[in-house]
Amino acid sequence: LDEHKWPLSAEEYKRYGRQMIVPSVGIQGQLRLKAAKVLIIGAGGLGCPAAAYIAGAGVGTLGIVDGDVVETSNLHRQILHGTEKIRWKKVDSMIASLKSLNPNPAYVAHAEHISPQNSESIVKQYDLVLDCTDNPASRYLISDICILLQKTLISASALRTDGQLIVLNLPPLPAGAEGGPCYRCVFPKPPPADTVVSCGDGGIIGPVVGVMGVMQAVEAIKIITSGKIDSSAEVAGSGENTKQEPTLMLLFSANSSQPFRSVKLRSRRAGCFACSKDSQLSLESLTSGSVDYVLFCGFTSPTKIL
Amino acid sequence: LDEHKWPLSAEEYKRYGRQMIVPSVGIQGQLRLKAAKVLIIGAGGLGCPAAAYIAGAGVGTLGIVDGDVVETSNLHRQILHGTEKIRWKKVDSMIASLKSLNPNPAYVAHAEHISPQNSESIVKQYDLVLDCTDNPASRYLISDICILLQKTLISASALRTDGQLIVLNLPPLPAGAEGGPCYRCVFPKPPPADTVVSCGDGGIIGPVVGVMGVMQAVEAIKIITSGKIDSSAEVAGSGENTKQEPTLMLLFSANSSQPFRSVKLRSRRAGCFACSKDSQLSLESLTSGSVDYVLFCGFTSPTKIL
Amino acid sequence: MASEDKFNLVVEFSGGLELLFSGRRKLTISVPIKDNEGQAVTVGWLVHYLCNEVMEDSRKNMFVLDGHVCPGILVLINDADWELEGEASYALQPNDNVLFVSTLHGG
Amino acid sequence: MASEDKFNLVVEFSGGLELLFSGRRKLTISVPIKDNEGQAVTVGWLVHYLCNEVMEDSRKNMFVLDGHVCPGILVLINDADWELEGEASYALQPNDNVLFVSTLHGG
Ligand SMILES: [Zn+2]
Ligand SMILES: [Zn+2]
Repeated sequence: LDEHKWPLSAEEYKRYGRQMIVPSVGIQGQLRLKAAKVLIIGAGGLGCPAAAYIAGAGVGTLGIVDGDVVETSNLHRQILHGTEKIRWKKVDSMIASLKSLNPNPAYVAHAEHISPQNSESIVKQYDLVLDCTDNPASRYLISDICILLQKTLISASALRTDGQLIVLNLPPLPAGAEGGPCYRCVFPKPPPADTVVSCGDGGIIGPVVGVMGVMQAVEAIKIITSGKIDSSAEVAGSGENTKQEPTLMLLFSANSSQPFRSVKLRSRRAGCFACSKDSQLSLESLTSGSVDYVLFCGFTSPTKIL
Repeated sequence: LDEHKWPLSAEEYKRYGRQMIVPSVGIQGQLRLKAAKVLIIGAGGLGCPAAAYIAGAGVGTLGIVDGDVVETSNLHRQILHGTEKIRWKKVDSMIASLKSLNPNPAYVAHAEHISPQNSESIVKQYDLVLDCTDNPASRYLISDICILLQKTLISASALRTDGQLIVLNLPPLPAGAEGGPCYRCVFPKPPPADTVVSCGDGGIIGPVVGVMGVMQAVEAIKIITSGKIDSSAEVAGSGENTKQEPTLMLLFSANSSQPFRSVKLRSRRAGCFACSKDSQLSLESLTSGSVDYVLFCGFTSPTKIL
Repeated sequence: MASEDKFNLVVEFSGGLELLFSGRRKLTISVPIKDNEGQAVTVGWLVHYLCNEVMEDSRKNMFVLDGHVCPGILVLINDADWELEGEASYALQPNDNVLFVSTLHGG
Repeated sequence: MASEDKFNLVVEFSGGLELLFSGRRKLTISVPIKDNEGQAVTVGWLVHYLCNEVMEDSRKNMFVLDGHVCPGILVLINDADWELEGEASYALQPNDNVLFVSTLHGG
């Protein structure tokens, strides 16, 4: 028998069977997952659970960006690391765990923090980006490069007992098009630097950031399996893809009696620095460092991605 | 310096510091976690993420009940197992991963399915129970034993793109008391056997069951750190504990524009078979097998816990 | 029947029950103020209306069994268990939200 | 002022902003139908009312900075970004829900 007549191997049918029989996935959704290249920026409290479920679902390529090493204080929430991996690079620790869970995807380690200098060369290799970082400067940078390279961005954050999630730039469109907002459309001005609290300073309950990371994986699998970022699908079914759904932000408060709430955000902002037709942003200005993200966000100490 | 003057070791302060600075946890919450004995029934799609975050948070004792072995088809969602652990007992595979994440808790393997015969001797060793099983018969059995032994129960379930979560018997009370409902108060009659669909038959998206398991960990940590199941805390602050909050059910539908919804459930049902003053249930009748859960739920094939 | 003799409700299905209603998760339904016997319409009336007039799937006994909502299906009126509201006898009000949820057992 | 000259709103704080309001996540607030100049009360009016009359914390500039809601705080009127509703000039209606959310950056 010619194995090549089957789009997936026998091992893949067995491994992914339980999700392939879900009607919204199916064989087409599984093949889209296998073709997808996903980038997770930040191998911490959000990145660990997001990566576990995205790798488990069988994406083709999974890249991880992080310049940090594993510390004891990470382990209550960063569930892909381990006590024997303290002082390992987080990207290496995470990829070792992911390979054990699912050896099929190609894993790519980017053992450095995301920066204006490396962002273009890293992000352009992928179809979909997850922002799992820990500071405003990286959030603006990641949103900007996703607009310039036309990538959809799944951005989540958490602190103490609360979490937030937004899917940005869906469908992925160039500056000047009408579509879903970028991070700057929603937050045109960064918060005053002295009001920004990291998980290191403010604290975080492990499964609170965990639930937000898992929700990033839910969104990633929905977006990939539905063909929403698949350029060939867009050509095939352009009628379906023109309807713009409103962009929602998911809010989570563990101590509230109504712990989840979805609120409706604006679409793209006329005059947005990054995504409007009057955009002042270019790959050249970004990579040359003429947009100073750290200064823009008023940071005086070096930024640190948890 | 006398190390014993500090309630936690230096390693514990480092490991749990990020959650201890959250005001609703604090040192008291961390000590309550360390004193807590938690039982997870089912080492599958719900049990894996729930166990990871509950172990990471530093509970004192974590018991796992499951009679199955790891299979390839589990791995897209059961993130504590791994490809090299196929055919291992799930409880052993899970505990190996948990020990790597956090060696501090005492882990107890119960390598058998929960049954009327073993449920009393297992459940009585713990303070809080998570139902992470996969079939109606075990859900009724676990609820019944939790009423008989006065344990709070965090029950979750998932299928395809949907999930559900309820906290039952909170505060933990004997039959006849007024309080939060048991599983039978909410579902007095089991569903017709031919309408029950397992994840094996109906399919499941990995992070959908993942988000429900992580939410079980959120609820467990909230309940333990707030002292709600701590009998000594009840004596100290009885005024606070008398206010009965309504029991909520969390509904999740990944494909809905409003993916989460919290709905209000009833309190205990007059005449409930398990928790009312007219209860017909006793430890003797349960363990002797005179309540036939499998027959009650109309199963013709042996039940299987995923 | 004049439009002022009717009012609107939102009916939702979740937990897989939407598969019995052609995949529809949310319907707006116009119901009469009074039933054929001149009584206020109740949730019990709505259940039979949905089963007889809206549901196209032939597996009716997965929604209504022996004249009652199938065991394992929760009915929520404005996000509260209908047992808090008088169950099937609850008289529907304009703009009420009635949610039917199939209980899940997987894990 | 007679009670018919006032109406009720629900104001909520989330994302840690509740810590600036004595830990309160949800308030019901009674507001006048018209402001001192006889104009309909707006969300802009509400922001200053909350800052001046409700907030006990002294860190006022973590909520209002240079006369505007601090960057990084989202304002949602009935669960929609206030920029969809006319921002600060939106005229409040009885039973409106106004949610202030502090943006989180941790991960
Ligand atoms: Zn923009
Ligand atoms: Zn009961």
